[in-house]
Amino acid sequence: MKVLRWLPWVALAVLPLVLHSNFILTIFIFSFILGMAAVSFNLVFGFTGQLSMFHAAAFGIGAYVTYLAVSRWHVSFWIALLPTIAITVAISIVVGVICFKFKLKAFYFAVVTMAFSELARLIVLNWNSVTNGTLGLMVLDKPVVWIPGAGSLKIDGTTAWYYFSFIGLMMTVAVCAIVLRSWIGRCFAAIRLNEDLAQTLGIDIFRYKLLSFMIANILAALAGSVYAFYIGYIEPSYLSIAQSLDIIAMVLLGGRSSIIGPIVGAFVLTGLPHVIELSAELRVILYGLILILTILLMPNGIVGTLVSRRRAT
Amino acid sequence: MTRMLVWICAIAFAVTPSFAQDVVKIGQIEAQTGPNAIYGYMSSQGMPIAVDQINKAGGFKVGDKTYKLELISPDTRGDPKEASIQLKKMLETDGVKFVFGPFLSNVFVTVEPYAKQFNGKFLMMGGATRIHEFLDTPDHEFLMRTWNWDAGPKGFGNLMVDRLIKDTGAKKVAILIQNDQGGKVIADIYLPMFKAKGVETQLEFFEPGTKDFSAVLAKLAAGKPDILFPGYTDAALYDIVRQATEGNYFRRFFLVRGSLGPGLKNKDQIDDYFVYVPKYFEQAEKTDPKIAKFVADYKAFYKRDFPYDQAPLCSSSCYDHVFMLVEAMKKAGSVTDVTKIRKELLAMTYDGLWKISYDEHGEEIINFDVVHMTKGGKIAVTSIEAR
Amino acid sequence: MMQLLIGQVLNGIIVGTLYGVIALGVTLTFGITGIVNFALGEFMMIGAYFTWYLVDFGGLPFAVALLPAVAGTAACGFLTDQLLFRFTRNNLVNGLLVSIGLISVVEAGALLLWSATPKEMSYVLTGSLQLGGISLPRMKLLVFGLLAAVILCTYAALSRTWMGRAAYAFAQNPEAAMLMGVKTARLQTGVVVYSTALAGFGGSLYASLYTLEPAMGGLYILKGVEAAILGGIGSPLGSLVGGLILGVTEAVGSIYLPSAFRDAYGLIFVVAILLYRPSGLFGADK
Amino acid sequence: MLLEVSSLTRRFGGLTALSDVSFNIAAGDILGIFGPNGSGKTTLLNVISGTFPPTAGTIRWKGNGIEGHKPHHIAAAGIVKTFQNPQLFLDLSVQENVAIASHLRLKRELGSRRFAELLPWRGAARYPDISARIDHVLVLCRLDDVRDQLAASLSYGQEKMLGVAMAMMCEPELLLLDEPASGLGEDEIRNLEEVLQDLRAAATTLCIIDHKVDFLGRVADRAIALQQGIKIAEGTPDEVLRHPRVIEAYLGRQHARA
Repeated sequence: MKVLRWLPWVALAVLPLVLHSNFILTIFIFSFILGMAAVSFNLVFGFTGQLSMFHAAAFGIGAYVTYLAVSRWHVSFWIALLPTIAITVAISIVVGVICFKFKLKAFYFAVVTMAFSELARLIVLNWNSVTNGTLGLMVLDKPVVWIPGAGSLKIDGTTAWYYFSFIGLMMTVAVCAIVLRSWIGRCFAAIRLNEDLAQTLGIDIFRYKLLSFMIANILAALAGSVYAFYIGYIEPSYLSIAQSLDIIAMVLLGGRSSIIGPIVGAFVLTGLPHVIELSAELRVILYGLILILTILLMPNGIVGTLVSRRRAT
Repeated sequence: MTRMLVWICAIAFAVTPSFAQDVVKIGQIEAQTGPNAIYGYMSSQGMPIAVDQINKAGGFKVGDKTYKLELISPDTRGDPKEASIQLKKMLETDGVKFVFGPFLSNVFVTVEPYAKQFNGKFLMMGGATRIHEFLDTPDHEFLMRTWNWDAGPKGFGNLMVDRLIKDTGAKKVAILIQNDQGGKVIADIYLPMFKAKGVETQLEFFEPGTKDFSAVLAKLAAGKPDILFPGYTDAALYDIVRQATEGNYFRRFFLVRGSLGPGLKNKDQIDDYFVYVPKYFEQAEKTDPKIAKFVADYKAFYKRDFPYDQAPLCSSSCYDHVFMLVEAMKKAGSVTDVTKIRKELLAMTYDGLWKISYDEHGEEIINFDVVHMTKGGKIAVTSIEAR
Repeated sequence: MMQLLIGQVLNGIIVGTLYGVIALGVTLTFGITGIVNFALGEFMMIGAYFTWYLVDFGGLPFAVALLPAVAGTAACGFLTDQLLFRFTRNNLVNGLLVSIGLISVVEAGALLLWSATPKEMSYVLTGSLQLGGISLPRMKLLVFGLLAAVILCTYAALSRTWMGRAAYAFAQNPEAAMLMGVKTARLQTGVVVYSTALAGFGGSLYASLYTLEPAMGGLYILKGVEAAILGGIGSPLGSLVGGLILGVTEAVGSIYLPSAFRDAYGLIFVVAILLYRPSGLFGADK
Repeated sequence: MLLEVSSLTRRFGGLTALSDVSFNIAAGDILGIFGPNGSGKTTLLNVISGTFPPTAGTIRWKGNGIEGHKPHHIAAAGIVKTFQNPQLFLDLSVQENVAIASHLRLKRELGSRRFAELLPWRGAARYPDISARIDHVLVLCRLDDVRDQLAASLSYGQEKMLGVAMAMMCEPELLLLDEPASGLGEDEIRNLEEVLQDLRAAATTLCIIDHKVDFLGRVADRAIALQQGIKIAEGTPDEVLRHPRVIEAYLGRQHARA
């Protein structure tokens, strides 16, 4: 059983050694990075039960801040992640406190977070002196890692990025797993399942909602910075509502009840357009239908339907 | 590691031609759906017709071999991620050597660093405004821009602004333009241009997708400018022109993108309507048999009416360029030697629907029309020989 | 300057009704079926294209074309309700996601049918009224009148007729309403269809003002949702007022501030209101 | 005095759910609160447990005021309430329900040491004494044989007991029970009474509201009666039940119903 659980990871780890198609590996890379975003989003959505529409904003903010730090202060990618985290935390606290202090639930929470992410996008879009507005920013340098033996290596080229993003994904999953198996995870579950009861059991729902929102946004921001440095170009549409919706679609398709579910969703939705040879419009229609059918026919998503629905809390 | 990969690719490419028999693959990366699809959609209309015609005619002969064309045109939906995956597939899996598009600047800027690695191994012929700034820079010999440029002595924008000032004596121009890449770049080009010619300007941006412009139009009109310079997709232009005239904020317009359609629709409320048109099809169809044939072909091929107001967009990375490319291949005597083929493309002047040639930087120069519509829809077309 | 301001306030009000009618659809659907139908924008698009087609190709006069267009949209609404939304009752997230899936289906369908090139219907009513230097396009005034009338009638119907009260009762307390003999399923379907019809009607009138694109729905549903929340979910009058406020905020906002931020002004307003009154301006306090 | 409620008032818009209610609970007491439906019993519990703040009046817990505090603060302070119609984590098993309820105890016992759980190399945390406690509570509430069933699959009586069990996991000093006996069968009620006795044995103070007169009469040792938000009687259960206003306001209806 344990072996089976690790099998897919091992398979992914050795894939580039057997498969040399840049095209397919690229799909994997995007799936990994978007998977990071989706997994982190699922922390606040699937596990804490809060439908946040701020996720794309966190993703985009991460991308911008990291790049700006690198380009303006000439620090390394890794150092630049610190301001990224700091700023994401700050923003998450502002948005989160407003939403949760005023006890905005479900739909209202979704709309207000959407409003904030839209504001973030408009600011990024029009703050030309810093973000270069709609023209976006070209990210020309790549992160450098130090590998024992190989020395410092610039992450460039498909294989390098494959492993880089793969490790990033594993990190994200690990963080989520650790948080969820701890008492924090139990509090998240309590909030998701029954807020009133959670309160009477002495759980500070405000604090834990905020915590969940913050962790998710940080991870999303990191995913964003990886994405930016891979694709080499940042534009305001990173923060668009459409981006949030894509992430939500991934989570639902893959399954919101498990940590790895969203990854599966990310793979399907990223790979699908390139697997099926259809006219553009028909493909979009198919995409829509898949989304609809998943929700109607297997509300627990792919993974949720495969795995038995019980979850250890 | 990277270098190794590049080598692998290089070898792969060195190998492909030997067994790529009598088919030449050409690719096109355009947004065929999605909010920014208008340009991409139109330019993905002409290509299939051209390919179809060439193949129906039994292909084309280069050296002693006859080749047919195979068109690969995925839909980027304007999403850079999609586009970069699709381009990788084209260049590495399908071994495409001639890529038309993209038209969207954000897509181009995203794929540029990757495409650069294949410099000298393929040609990218796109209309994106931002391709301009990369032309003639190191490692960008693969780039050609299939749309003429506004600025510079030969730039159509320059010619048009001169014309505008000559005909109307405009002293102050209000610019109302879409807040996206194209819009930004246009603003960056024209603001200094007007300034240089001693014309005052007011500038306002609007979110793409805006439908009601009354507020911003009123705001601009309050500054008492002589003429409105709105941009740049017809989707917005129809609304802007209508609302500008109905609310009588503006009655004179100056367009360097977009079509005559909006003007004609409101012809009775308009005093002057200058528009840059790569070709004024309504008129050309009557005089030029080639155009008439194209319109007929289009209708036959798609079984739908010919989109006169959008048709000028077809000039970009489509119909003519396929024939032009084939010509260049014949001249070069090769379907794989992109450097040679590029040289031929730069050298030739192709006389199709448009009279197309490239300047030394690989940017297109086409003859174009300036249509000046006056009250009641009186139309004066001036064809401008770009060279 | 004063005149400019007044002109834009009026214009904002007119534009606002278009938000209002979508908001009304959102409010009703949410109140009765517990989901937010994000596809309402698409139904607006469908209505608009139907009207455009009937007028420009069917050769019908606009006034006549309205009816079949709205009916057609409502029919589509009924179809989607029976095929999809019936299964997502009272499940906010699923409903949301299904409607999002529906959006891409409908939008792509529209692209197949009508292509991405913008369509502009032949003008119904041109020219504009001049009052004190402020010129108001005739068509806009007409649209405003019609939409305001429809919204107010809906409000009246909801507060006067039995069906309306049943709907209200249901929105307040489903179980009780069911005990009172409200036919849940029928009521819910009815409301979903009616709200799509509203969207379709909005679309038809939209077609007489602006150009049509398959992607047009997205913008308006967002405004609609904002307006609905602003006015208070569940309140028909609120949705109208919310729409108006939104329209005016945007119009006036883009005079005095950069118009590139136009969409932000409404949003800020919404957030502010929500924090000040979580149930919206007209919403019932909980 | 453990809890001192003095002149507590709560209004909802127009209607006054509680007006000027005062009473005390001493440690170890079992206080019963009578009252017909809509007499403000549940409101009283909700105000004490912090679900919503009082309009006026004070609540002193061990001498310091807690009125208007957040529910989780009050729970942490040692006042826990159960719900009239049980609130559960429906799609978790009985055991998991109770496990979540161990939040407060965990916090109290480990404090900042909980953060050790976040160290990646630490395996999933185990707390023997807590799981022992869980077993104990499950046995106490007669739920040990259904511990692995989903909460959703329980009978109404079991749901109520699970509610109590979760409250007990918090180890409250004062446990507020909102109509624990309503909707229970005879043997279930007897079972409940035993549980309550065990609780008292564990020195837990109880405050029970119910309109099952006989039941309250058996378990409570002091009682107050509410009518339309006003305290109309206080004393031993018998005294209260014999109080003319109570009979008129309350028993009358009961007999009428029977």
